Amino acid sequence: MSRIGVFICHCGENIARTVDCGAVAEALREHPGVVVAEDYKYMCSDPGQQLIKKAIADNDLTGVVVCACSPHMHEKTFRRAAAQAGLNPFVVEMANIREHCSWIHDDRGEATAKAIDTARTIVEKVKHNKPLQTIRIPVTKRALVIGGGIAGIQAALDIADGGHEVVLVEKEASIGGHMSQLSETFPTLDCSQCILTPRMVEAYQHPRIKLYTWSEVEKVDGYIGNFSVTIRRKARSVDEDLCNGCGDCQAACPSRRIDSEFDAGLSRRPAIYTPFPQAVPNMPVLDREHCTLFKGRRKGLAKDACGKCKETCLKGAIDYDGQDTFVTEEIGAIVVATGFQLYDIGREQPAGLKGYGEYGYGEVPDVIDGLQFERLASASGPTGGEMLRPSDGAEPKTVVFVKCVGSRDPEKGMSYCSKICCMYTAKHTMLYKHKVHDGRAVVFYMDIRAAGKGYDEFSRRAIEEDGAEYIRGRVSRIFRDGDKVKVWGYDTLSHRQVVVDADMVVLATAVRPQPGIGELAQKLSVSYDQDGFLNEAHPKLRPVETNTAGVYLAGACQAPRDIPESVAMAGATAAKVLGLFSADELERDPSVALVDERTCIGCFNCEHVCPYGAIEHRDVCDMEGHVCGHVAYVNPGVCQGCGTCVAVCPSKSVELAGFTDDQVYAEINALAGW
Amino acid sequence: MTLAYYPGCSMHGTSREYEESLLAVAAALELGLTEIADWSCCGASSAHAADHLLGVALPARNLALAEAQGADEVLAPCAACYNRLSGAVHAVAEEPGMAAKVPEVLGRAFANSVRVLSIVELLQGLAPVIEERVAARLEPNPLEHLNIAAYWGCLLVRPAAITGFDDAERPTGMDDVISACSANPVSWNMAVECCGGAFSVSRTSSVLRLSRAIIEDARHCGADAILAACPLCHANLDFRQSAMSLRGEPPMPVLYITQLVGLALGLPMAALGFERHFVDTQPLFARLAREAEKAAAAAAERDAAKAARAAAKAGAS
Amino acid sequence: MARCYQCGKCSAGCPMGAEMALPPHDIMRLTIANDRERLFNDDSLWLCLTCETCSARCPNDVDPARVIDALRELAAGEGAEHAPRNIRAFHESFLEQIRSTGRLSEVGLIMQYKLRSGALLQDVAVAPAMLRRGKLPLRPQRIAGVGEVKALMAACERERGARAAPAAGGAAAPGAGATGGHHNGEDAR
Amino acid sequence: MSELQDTARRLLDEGLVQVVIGWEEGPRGARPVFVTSAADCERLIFDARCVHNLATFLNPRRSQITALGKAAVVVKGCDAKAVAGLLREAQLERAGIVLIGVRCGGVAGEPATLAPPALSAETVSARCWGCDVREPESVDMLVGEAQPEPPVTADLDERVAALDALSPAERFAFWTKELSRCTQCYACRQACPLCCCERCIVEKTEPQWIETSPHPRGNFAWHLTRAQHLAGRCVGCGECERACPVGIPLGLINRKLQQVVYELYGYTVSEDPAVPAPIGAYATDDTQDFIE
Amino acid sequence: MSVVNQPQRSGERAPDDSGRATAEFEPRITAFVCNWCTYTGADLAGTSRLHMASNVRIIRLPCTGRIDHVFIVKAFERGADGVIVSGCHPADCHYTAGNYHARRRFGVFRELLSFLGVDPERLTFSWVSASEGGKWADVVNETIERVRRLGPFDSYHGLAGAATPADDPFARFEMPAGATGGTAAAPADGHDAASQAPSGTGDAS
Repeated sequence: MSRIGVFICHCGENIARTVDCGAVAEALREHPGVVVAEDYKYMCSDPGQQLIKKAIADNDLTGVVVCACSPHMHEKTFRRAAAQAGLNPFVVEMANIREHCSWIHDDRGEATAKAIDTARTIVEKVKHNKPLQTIRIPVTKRALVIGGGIAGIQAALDIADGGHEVVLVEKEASIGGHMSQLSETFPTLDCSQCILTPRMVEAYQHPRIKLYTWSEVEKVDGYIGNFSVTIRRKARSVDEDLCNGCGDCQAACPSRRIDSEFDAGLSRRPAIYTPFPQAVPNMPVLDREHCTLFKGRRKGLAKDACGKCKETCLKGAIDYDGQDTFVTEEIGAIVVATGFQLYDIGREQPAGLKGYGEYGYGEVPDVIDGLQFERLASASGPTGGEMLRPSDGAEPKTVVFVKCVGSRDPEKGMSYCSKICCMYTAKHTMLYKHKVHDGRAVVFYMDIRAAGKGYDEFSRRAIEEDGAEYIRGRVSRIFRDGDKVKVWGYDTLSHRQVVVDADMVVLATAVRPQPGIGELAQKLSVSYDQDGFLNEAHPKLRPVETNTAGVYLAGACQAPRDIPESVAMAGATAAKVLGLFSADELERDPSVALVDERTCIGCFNCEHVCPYGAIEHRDVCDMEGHVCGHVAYVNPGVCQGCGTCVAVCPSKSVELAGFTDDQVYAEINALAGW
Repeated sequence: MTLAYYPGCSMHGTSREYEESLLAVAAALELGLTEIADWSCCGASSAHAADHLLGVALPARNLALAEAQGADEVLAPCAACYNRLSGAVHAVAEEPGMAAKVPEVLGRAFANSVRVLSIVELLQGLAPVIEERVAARLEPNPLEHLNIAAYWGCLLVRPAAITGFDDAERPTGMDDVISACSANPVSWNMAVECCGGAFSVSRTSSVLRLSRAIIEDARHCGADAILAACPLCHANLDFRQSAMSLRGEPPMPVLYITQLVGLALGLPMAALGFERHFVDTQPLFARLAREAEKAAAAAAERDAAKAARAAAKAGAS
Repeated sequence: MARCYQCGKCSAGCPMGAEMALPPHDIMRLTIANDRERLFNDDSLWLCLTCETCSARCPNDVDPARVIDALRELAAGEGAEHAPRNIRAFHESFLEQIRSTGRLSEVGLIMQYKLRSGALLQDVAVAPAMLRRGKLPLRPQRIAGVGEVKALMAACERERGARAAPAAGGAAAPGAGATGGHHNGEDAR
Repeated sequence: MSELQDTARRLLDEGLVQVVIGWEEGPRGARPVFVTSAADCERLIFDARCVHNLATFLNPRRSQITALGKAAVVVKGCDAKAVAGLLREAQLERAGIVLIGVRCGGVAGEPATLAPPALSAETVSARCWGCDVREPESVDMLVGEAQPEPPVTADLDERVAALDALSPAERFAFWTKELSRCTQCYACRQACPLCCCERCIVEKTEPQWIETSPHPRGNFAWHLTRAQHLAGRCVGCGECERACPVGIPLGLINRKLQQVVYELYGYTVSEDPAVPAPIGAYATDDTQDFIE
Repeated sequence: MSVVNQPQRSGERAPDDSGRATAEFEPRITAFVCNWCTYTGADLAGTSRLHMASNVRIIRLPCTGRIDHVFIVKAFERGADGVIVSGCHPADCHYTAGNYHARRRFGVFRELLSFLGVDPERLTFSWVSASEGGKWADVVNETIERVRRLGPFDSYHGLAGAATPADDPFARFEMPAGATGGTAAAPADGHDAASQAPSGTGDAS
């Protein structure tokens, strides 16, 4: 016979204001199976929890129902309290009489009656709750970091320094990400390469970091602590062990008219290339799409059209026949650090976005974006750091910087602020003025958002010391006029139209997530918002976790982030991962399915619907040991407790612990007395 | 497909050459335009400046007439009329209560079933036919040497919700028609900037300022002429051009899109109303004709030389 | 209208922006602040060419063109006509032409415009050139449905009258919106 | 049907199967027979009275039949679809069964006659209307001459449409009256080849989702669940209705579900076991007009 | 051991009490919701203090995939006048595919119920995400109003009352002309399928 304790919380007056807690306690006292029913001002407080513990001890309770807030709030609290009093935590349930009752009704009578019914329903359910033990699953103490930008590198280093192996997967030929393309970084103007390259080398040489560049995540199976990740190692055409990075092949390569991704299209690179001098690993990769030899093969030419790089390579490291290979790694936790890309104002746009026709759709040569300007300013850039414009290489005497291109523009499909443009545009004006002292830097802005440490002083310095002309107003049209670029703006502070004949225009375009983030999110079953940024579990309290246990977010894959934030998030994910790896086993919610093998006819409808592949076939043998049938078996480690199998089983041979048919039937039944 | 024709008030007045060339082209391409009987003024900018409902009802009356006369499409060559008519279609379809209010105010049935067509959509659709006709012409085509800047103005492309048949910032429809006529479209910057529109009479100074900027940019980008598809724009660019101080630059002829197509189809000059222009177009045509002969002569020489070489080779072997 | 964050892009692209004391983004600001007095006592509203550049390029999906249309209607409704004389003359002559013949005859328009605007010498020099080019048909074309057009315009007039009535009441109290000194935005409707 | 008998005899002689399940002449029309010796093969017949769905006897829970050893079964088109249903839910191994298909020209609505009746619009069974498997393909061998199209009869679709035309209250009254006659004897379950659960949900008492007392409320719960479990699986062989002692028009419900599954997901019950049943599979762009 | 199939309580409403006039009729709605999206959405409606009528009783389940059609049948049997089934939007499901299976299952079951005479208006299926507190309030209020217009579902609740077929309980039901007798249920050709006992569709042996 059930001995259930019911505890009604006033929640200060959140509940008591519209629900007569005393009446609820009184009504529940007479409910069959209830041995104690009390109401108290703050059940979740320490005295409240003591009340429960005492009741469990005094009345030898077999179940507890706390009528208070939503289980999402304090289910864990009350289950922990019951456990401390020796009662199995899984016979404790909550009746939601606050969010679903007192807060949404005004009539005291109605609310009290509803509270009583809700309490009764949960009491009937708890009569069927069975004590459950948490499932303990092994944890593979190896982490996977996707993306080798500053966030990925930092996360990998922190986890590896924490004593655990890390697999770092980078899509490009070298790690470093967008930070490697920058010249200097705000707010300290220290050289980006100088602070980044040591970290890259440290990651490359770290004994516990296994680095896969020119590779992508192909498939992710399993769940927290037990991921099995298949990584596609794209064919590099260069043998990693033989190559010593001498660079002869790059010099010999005849096709040199390929746009360099690293220089954001401002310079050309050969078909076999290392992205930039400090690349880690310092090993070239053969771009098979643009290489004449592979183009010939694709056209079916009998004889190879080229082979220069192979001929010149003294180490014989070039191999044209290698194909993509796949590697599977056992992983316990995953950190996503895929970073960002800049919005392109061109005509072709992904669904939901529009290009900037009024700025010429990016077809005006001297209208460039932020990263291109960084390359112009960078010593390792196409112009060796000299400020020369892309069209004719002349030194631009007037440069216009346009902020909020794409960002804060719902009409073009991006309503958010990209956060970093105000700071890097101020930096750009400084870089420009330091190189072209008599030059004129004009910035069209709406607001200056410089909220970090030393950020505002930095942007004031650009205006006060370096003489950047800040004009408050958005630009209506940009078009080419002879060798000048005409910019139609407006100064809302002096109430006059402003037309600037610029030599070069730099657009501070919006920060977008990396292309392909959608497919990666689906592989990790992580959700993303309408702009494509990955969703964190809770914006304030769990900013680096996701709703999928074991997957963490660092850097600009979650939202526009600058370098300090990306590094801080990377450290946070490392802390989460190291916390997960601190125990050998992981405790997991025991709400899993269980098959009654006596009535299962082996139709395996359950197996077809299980999204996690948690259902296996198990042989049934007769007396002589011959296999005479198969039944379904649920692997408790893999099952996540969704219950779809329970609903599709015609003979009701599967039960989901915590939400068994008995419990649901009891809840429905309790409503009959409504 | 019955195509009704809504001329608009200026077609019989300041832009008669637009109608003449349109009708000539329509005849040449057997378009079968039938003018809407008893059409009335669409109210242009004055009506909707005074009252939104009036700005919708006036054009709606013509749509209702077209419906009654069994048309399912209406050609409105004048950009202002096109904007007002399609604006009415949009308003009656989208704005709550308008669908009931308009017929009540008109005093006649109106089902809003007619589609409004602009001159550019029509000619762009006929581009292949034009191209065939141009190719079929034997004598050298002077238009091949004509660099012309396609001027859209504002009412043909904005607001996008109503016009929407081409990109509002970088439209290409007129360029297609120009290429079909074997002329060379010029890439320039003022294609969609406003010419001053209705202020032609009431605030001419603004019109001169805006139109001069358009003409200068066209010349700056190497255009011999400007192609217009709206009587208001044509008036401001052509009729007002004499009042602009073009700082010594030669005058810039302004052609109607239908006139260009007429030339391409080889229709006689007289039928296209060139004599009604304020900026004389004859010097331009004369120059083009000379260049065409020169090019033809050069081509003939080249053919002769090639034939001679071929003959010499044949003779030698 | 609350979506307007005063970025100035509409005023930047407005062809008449240079000649307007209150370019589109100022008009939006004053409309939000309900400063009728400054809005209606300025001819900027009437300098708008309705070329829709502002609405096409607004980043935050605001429609300044419609706002300006509505303000013009309100201004006309409240009798606080501040249109520059010749622009008002042009519009009134235009509508008068339609009311009388159903269509617009440019000759009639010029005549009536000159009477109303007093710009008697406007384009006189060019009239003969127009005639020579057959661009000035002297006889205005009357359409059969003139009565219908008249009725239609009258009906619209009545509709506007009915709609303007309550607003008129509001405006009856002199300068209801403009009581405070220069910062009168706070007592918005 | 000598071709059928020869095939059976050959299978038994060569020891390919130990029993041939077919029909024989019975005192009140054709009845199922289990032939285990070559000599008895001449008892096998096939004509318009062979209405039973012999796939019912392949249910692995029928131990007395499985004890006879490997079986060959004579199947009409609808029976072959039922076999595919069993294969789809791993109740049978395809290699463990031999299917002798027969060309079928439709079966009789009133099969209990000594001589096979001539099929006409009045005598043919409603289930044969619009049959698309008169010559089953998924069988090992096909016997019998080509049969003509079954005559067009008062088809089920029209009667379903007639019910659809009624208001929900009228339909409710109609089914309440029909289902009030149900005594929950579960003959429909026993006759159905696809109802092969070890312990049916209706026999589960802890908790008892379906009240087994034969009042209409319990009957509604039973027939709703039986129909939902057969949605997208029922081959429309009509045996449940034929077996119902109180004549409840279950065929209407089954037919309605076949229509619903076709309208919503374009699915028709197929002879090919590889084609998955609709319930238990999904498409990301399934219709959801009924969802707010 | 469940106490009893149906808890005995004095205040229990006799199932076939159809005395409640629709004006002050307060429908009883049972809602089966998924824990991750709709339940959290309902929490959000609470924290936002959105007002709702108190006719709905919520039963929490891990996923709409877990919601079985027998739950709906049992809810109606136990006195519900309307049922809401709500969960995560497609592609949002915490378990990736639970809502897709539910969508197919209830797509068919809704038609089956309607065919057997249960008015689909009594059933509300909806997607409510964790951030759509407002939408949950609308779904609840709209369903209550809709079911209030339909009145109490006594025809279903009263089914058990008609246990013995002998006293024809449906005498008081004026059988709609076409439903059982006559030819309405059968097509024009007079083939009287429905009411002809015992032949059903005419081929019973």
